[in-house]
Amino acid sequence: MDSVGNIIVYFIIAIAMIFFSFKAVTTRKILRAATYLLFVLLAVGVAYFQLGYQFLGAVQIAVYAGGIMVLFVFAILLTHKPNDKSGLIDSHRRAWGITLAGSAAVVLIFALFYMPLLHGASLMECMQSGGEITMKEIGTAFTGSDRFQYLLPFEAISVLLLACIIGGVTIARKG
Amino acid sequence: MDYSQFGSMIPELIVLGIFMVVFLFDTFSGEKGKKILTPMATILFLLGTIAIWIVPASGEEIFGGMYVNNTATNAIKAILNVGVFIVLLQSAKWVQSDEVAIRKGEFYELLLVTLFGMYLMVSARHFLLFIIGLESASLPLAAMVAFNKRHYESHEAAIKYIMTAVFSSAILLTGLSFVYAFSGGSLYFSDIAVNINRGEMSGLLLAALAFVIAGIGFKLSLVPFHLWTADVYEGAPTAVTSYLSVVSKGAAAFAFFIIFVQCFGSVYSDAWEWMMYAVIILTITVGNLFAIRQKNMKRFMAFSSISQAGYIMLGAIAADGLGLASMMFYIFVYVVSNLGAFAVISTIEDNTGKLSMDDYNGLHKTNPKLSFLMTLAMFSLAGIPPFAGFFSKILIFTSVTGTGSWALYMLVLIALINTIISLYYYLLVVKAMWISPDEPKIGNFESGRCQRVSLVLCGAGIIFFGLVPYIYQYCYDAVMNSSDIIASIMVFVFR
Amino acid sequence: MDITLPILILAIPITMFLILGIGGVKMSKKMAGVLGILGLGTTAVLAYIVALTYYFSGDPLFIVDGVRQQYQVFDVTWLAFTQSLVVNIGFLLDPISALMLIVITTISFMVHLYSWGYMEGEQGFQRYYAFLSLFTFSMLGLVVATNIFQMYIFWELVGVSSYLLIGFYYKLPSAVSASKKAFIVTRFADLGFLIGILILSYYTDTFNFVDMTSNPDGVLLSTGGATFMGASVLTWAMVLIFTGGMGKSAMMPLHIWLPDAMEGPTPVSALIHAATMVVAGVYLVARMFPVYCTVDAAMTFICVVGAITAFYAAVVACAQIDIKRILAFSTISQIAFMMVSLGVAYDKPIEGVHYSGLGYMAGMFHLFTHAMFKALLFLGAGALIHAVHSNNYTAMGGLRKYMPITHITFLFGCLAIAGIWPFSGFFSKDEMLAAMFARHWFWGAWMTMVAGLTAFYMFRMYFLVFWWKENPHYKEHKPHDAPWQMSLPLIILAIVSLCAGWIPFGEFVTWNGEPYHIHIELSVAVTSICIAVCAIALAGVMYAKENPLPAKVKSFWPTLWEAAHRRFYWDEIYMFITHKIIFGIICKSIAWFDRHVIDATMDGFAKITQKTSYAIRGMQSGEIQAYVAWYIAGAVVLAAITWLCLI
Amino acid sequence: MFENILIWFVVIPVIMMAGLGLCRNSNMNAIRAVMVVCSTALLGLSVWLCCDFLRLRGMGVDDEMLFTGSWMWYEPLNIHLAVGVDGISVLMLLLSSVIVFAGTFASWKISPLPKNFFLWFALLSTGVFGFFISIDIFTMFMFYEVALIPMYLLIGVWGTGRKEYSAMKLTLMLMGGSAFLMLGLLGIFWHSAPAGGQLTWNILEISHNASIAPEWQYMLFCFTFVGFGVLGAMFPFHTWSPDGHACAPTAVSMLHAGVLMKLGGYGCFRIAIFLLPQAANELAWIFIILTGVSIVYGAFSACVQTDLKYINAYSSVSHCGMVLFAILMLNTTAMTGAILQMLSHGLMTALFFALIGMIYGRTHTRDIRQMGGLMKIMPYLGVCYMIAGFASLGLPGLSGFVAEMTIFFGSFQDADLFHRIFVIAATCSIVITAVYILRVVGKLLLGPVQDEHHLALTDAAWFERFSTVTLILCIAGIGCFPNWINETIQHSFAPIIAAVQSAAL
Amino acid sequence: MDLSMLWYLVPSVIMLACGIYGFVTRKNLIAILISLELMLNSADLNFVVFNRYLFPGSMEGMAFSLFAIAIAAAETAIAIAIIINIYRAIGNTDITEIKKLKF
Repeated sequence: MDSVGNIIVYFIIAIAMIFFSFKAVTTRKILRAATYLLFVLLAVGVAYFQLGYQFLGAVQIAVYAGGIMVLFVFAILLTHKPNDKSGLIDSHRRAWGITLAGSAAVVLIFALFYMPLLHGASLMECMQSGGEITMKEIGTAFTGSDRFQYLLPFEAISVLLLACIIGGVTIARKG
Repeated sequence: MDYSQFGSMIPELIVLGIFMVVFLFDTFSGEKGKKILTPMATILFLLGTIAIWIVPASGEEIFGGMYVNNTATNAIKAILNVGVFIVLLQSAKWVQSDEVAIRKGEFYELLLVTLFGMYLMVSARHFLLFIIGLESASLPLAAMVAFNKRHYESHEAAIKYIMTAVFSSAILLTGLSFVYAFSGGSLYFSDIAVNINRGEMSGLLLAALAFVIAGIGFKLSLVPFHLWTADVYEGAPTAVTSYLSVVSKGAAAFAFFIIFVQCFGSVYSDAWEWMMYAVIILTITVGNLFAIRQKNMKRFMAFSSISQAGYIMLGAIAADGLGLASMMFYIFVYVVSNLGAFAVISTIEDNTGKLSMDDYNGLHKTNPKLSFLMTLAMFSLAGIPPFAGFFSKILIFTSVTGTGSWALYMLVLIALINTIISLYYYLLVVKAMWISPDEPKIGNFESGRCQRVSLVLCGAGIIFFGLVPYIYQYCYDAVMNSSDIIASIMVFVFR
Repeated sequence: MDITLPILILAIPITMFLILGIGGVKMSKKMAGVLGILGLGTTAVLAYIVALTYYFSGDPLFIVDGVRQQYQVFDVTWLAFTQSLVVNIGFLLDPISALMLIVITTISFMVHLYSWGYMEGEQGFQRYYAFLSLFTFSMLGLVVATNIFQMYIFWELVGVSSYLLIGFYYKLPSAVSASKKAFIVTRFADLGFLIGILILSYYTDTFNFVDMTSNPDGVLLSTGGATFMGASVLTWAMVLIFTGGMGKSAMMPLHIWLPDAMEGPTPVSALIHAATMVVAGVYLVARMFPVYCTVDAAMTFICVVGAITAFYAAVVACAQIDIKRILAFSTISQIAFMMVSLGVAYDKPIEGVHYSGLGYMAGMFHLFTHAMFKALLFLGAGALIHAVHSNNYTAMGGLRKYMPITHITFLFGCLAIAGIWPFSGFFSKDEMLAAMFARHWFWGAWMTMVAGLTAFYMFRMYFLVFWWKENPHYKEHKPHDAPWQMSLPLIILAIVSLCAGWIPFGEFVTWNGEPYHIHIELSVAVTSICIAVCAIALAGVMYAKENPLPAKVKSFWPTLWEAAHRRFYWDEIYMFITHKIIFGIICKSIAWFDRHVIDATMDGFAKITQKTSYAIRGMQSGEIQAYVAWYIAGAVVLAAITWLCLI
Repeated sequence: MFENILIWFVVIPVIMMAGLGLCRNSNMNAIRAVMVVCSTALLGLSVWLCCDFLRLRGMGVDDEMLFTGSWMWYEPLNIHLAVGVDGISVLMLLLSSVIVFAGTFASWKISPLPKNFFLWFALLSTGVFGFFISIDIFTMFMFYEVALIPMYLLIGVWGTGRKEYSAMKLTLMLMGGSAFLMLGLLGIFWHSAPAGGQLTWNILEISHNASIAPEWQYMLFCFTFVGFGVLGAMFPFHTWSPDGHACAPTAVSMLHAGVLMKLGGYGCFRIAIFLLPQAANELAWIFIILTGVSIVYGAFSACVQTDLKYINAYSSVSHCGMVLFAILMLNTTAMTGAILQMLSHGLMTALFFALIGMIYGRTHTRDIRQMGGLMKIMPYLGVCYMIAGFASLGLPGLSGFVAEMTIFFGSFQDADLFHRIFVIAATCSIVITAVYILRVVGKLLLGPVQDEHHLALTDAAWFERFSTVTLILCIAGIGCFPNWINETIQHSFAPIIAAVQSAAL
Repeated sequence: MDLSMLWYLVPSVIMLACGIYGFVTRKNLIAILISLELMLNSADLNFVVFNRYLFPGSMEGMAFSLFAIAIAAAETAIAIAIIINIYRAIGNTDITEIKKLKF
């Protein structure tokens, strides 16, 4: 039995996620879509907090809701005039979109329901058995080279990011 | 913490080292210094390649089993390096052109980083490292695809590539998240292999497998995850296209094999054998059917490479040591054959700007040597002896039929029938060059020195790699000496 | 016996063929002619030596206790099908092969000589002599065959020589088609021969004549009583083998090629289509005679075919205009005579018949005499054609004054064929009729009637050519006798035709080698002579002088005359079958089927592939969103289908 | 390796290619010199091999294969370059070298690009020779395909008429056949040894192991037989043949019809029947029907064609059908006949195509309706054509007769009605053959001259005479003295017949 | 009432579906990129949820998400750079106009 607070918070973030996702892909104004995306990202961040991964939640809000959203807004402002509305979506395409998205969702939800590992443990129990992950643990894991430690991916992603910077520069550079 | 473990990653270190040298040189040298960038990068890379061929792989698992460089991975890296080296030679003229000269340093850097990413892909034994490798191998490529800034096609190709790439990585991540549910809390391949067992097949696992196939299938351009391929190949600069078509594909194929045999070997005949069965048939057939109509050489090569990917994946569906060895050999042969074709295409494009198959009509009258090499490449791709392509094809078919199942025999039959279709369109190129009565549209020209070297290398490879058995022997020994791969095949693939 | 002579007999003609064939182009005509004649002359001399040695030397190899033996001079392996089924090439000497050696070389020599004059000025003179040599070689090889397969080999070779010679004037379309017809019809017959050999050899496990004929019951036993479609396999085999003979000897219904074969040069007709090759069928039956005797059905078949053919050909011959055609039909008729004669013979005593093998002896005798007088007639016809440049009797008439030698010799030939004493034809025909009457009155009566017809049509031709009325064209072109090269053979052959009947033939040739003393059966002889004389008289009345009687007879029953003239429409029937049915329906439809069904299927695969390629190109629409739609659909469908199928 | 005489059959063509590679396209004499020297060397080599083979057999060496050699190639899959010959291969090598020799002269004045022409020609011969010397099915298959693909360029570049279509069709159909074949060979390999044994590609070892289960044999037999049957122009997979041959240049038609189509027949019994004897016993009837149809069908189709090459191509369908037909009879005599027929058909079709090429080179038409009376204009070619025709219709003294008779007598050994009916149907082809051959001869060579322009044409040049005389001598040689061939090959069937018989038990 | 795993997974899947829908239907490149972000987020959330519920003792899923966020950032950066490039080239970001390369 989870606490009522948890349940309420859950419903808020769940509804926010679903609603704003939906709005983000249906609104005709691109800036609004970005805003709805921001709400979704925030909701996901909150979900991380609720699931007990504070660091991850923080990163989500900082990097995603902070960094990436800024990128989006810049991009939108660079490429759009204010109050630009994107054209109407033709019904043909919408039907396809609904079919595809719907079938994907149906298959996956069915699959999830029939998952053999599914157990009805409540969030409370899981939080208790695992507990929170401290910053120290995270720090150790990210700089260690043993099993379940992530030094190598950490180094590797730095190369990736460097490459993306170079790539971005190449693309953006005039001439 | 044991940072000395980095010392075992010799191939990666070599590539990163070259990357750093090029990066620093590019950043700090003056206009004059830039001139020697190309030869420097090429020579350094050649030395690095030789080093990778020579330095024996340790085979030990480092970072807690997250990374391993055994003989097989070392071999595939060496093979990829050969491909990249030829691409470097081919691109030598292109990078000097006005349009890209100022960005040629970036070209080499991005090339090396993507290669580094591919190294990680093939050596990764943990999904996190694998994903990072995959992304390193695909994101900078988008920048490379967009390299011809004055060409609209290049932009279109880039946007198509990046959008599909991101989409596929989202799908792959979703798939992996479901895999994670079955993994017992660890994303190490060996742990997943232990935790996924056959009794607990479920829809979610199937969905996970399908999504992972889709995710990697994007890189391999398996049908129906291939649709970006043709457009991107057509729009991208030719050097990048050739790189995309062979190197990136080769790495992905190898990684695919490792993942599906090492992680999911236990659900081989329950699940992914049949998925791959369908996907391979589709890939080979659809690739061929599209290739028939193509007139643009790069687009043509795109569809040809799609169908070739299907053949490569036959090695994966064989799912044993012989399959992997044959697949590596196939990749190697595919590298030289396809790059041989691209060498001709890019030489012609660089010198005359012509890309249409109709422009190749009567080519033998003005450029007999190029026509000859193109013919060899086409024959090799079609699997005609005594060229290397024949051997790679028949060896991979041999490995597939070795499982002894009727279904796989039928798969080989379908693949063989498709070779006829593929022969048809490869012969169309030959026909254009040799048989078409038209007056040649392409005048006689002198190809550049580097291009000539690459042409000779590819030609020699096409002729000798099949007749000389050492390459295959090398791949086979590499696989057989990789104890972890062999062990996982022994344990999980039930016959 | 020394094998040199027999080998030379075969080797000289083939060498001549090769020399003349390869080197002929570089040779002068004279040289080629001399070479050919000399070669053949030598061969003839050698053949005479061999044959006479066989008949008269009394060597125990050839004759034991008065019984003539079959002797294989040599017999070497040529091709081994299996351990036991081996094709040999050999040289068999026995009464009939020795006889044939004489006949062939004689006629051939005459024809060689004659041709020197007749063919003078023709293009391809050297080629002509080369072909003649080839033919002689093949025919000699055929008659001395030790085994049925060797006979088949040379059988084919004579066929091809005949083809080449008929088509000698290859620029004339009619000659080309006649040669083609001859070859194909005989080839068709040879198919039967081949299948017959296949069946026979499968059971007997040998090809050798001596093995088979010396033990005919063994042949019968070896089939083990196997039957096929109600007849024993041996019957099938023998009838099929006889089919080969029917083709070569132009028996109904495979006779149609022979009249057309007259397109060839006339000496060729004399040699091949009168004297030698066409009797190969008779020779074949004679060769296999003891085996045939074990199969009554086959013998009856031979009789029936022979009887019908003889009558048919005789009737048709009465209504022909072309003198060579008349001679051709007469040949058919006469060969059919021999066939019937063989058919009525039997190798074991029959009750009420004093000598059951008489038909055999008589048939062979007639073969010999017929060869002589028919060659004479043909050569004479050649001389006529040479003189008036036409084959039709309408262009002739009254020639007796202009061409006395030809006239006399031709008359000799006609008398011989009509069976008038003392010409050779009388003796052989008499023996044959006697044998037929002995077997059954029907055969005798029937064939006597044919003999009468023979006399009639021969003299019809004789009178129309030499009497009737003079053709007005003679004023411009005065016909005259032929040069000595042509006349000499005529005279020689005329003498032979006159005398050959006096040869005591039964001493030399009987079916089992035992001598038989010929004696004239008076009743038969008288009957046949009477009928012949009547027929000649009738012909004389109708045709000796120009009169309207023939026209009246013709108009009395025009359809019959027309039908006979058109050979009872056999050619039209064949044309219909071959052109309309086989070519028009079978071949054309198969060719159509090949192009439009089978090939179209193969092309169809390609078309379908192309069409599919176009049909699915919408997949590559250029829109990222569509690409992604395919992508996700692919992934989901992959998952869903596997799920549905596997779990 | 090079001490083995057989290897030189591959090495010489490779040297030939290398030599040609050094020549310039314009230097016709150098190219001819290379070709003449090398093809003469090949001819000499094969004659020498033949003599040596007969000598060894005469000395009582009765191994299945002589001059064997085996060198490891792809070790992981136990692929060897294994060579060895029995009487059949010796004869086939002889045939191939004769035709390569004749083909060299027949294409004396090829243009354009003579060097490239001979390069591909040499590659083709490499494949052919390699195929006949191999006893390892992998290398055999490799050489098989090596021989197929140069056809595309040879027809496409140097051909006439609808050459692009025909070249493509021929290549694709033959490749289709080889697709089935490859599958069959892979199956044979994977079942080549009993469980646990060392798998092998070596024909002798496979047949010795005899470890292929019957149910696999059925499938593999169909695959391999169809695979080889396509090249052997078996109904209904023959349609590449008329189009392909019609468009091919002279020497290529010669080599293709003369030798390449023989690869089909040779493969059928060397692999399909020898290695899969049980299936051969039980499934032969299917292919007997197909090949029986081929024989009659090809002959009938030839009757109404008007293009010389089409006639000859359909006649090849008929004759090659006879080869396969005889092989399927599974007895020594019929198989001997099949080999004889291969030799005979090889030589006479080569002769035919050489002559057609020469005639076409002069008249620029192959339509028999537009020609006539050529005998008068070019007597040499006319006579040669007639000889070829006679060989084709089975005139004694020429090779066709011997071959057909051996086939008929061999096939007739099988006593049941089914076989008998088909044998008799097959014998009927001799009449149909006569019909179409004489039809062509009549229209083409005899009769009046159809086209006034033809009167000015010349007869054969020396190199053409040389080429044709070589072939005619061989045809007549086989036709007159067939028994030495029989003796050469008859021992070679013992293992095959033994395998078939032991499987039947 | 327990908040079991499915309670989080289902919204995540819906988010994914929205992303797919958005990708397939939107015409604006940036809107498509927004849809992609939804999909990536959905995957991250899955990892975290599975980690929490199934393997609470370890942190593989969380670490994976963490890296995935970084990767997503990189992807977005490159994608936006290319979009801006496109904008420079053709003056808008309408995807329906970017289909010159086809068939």
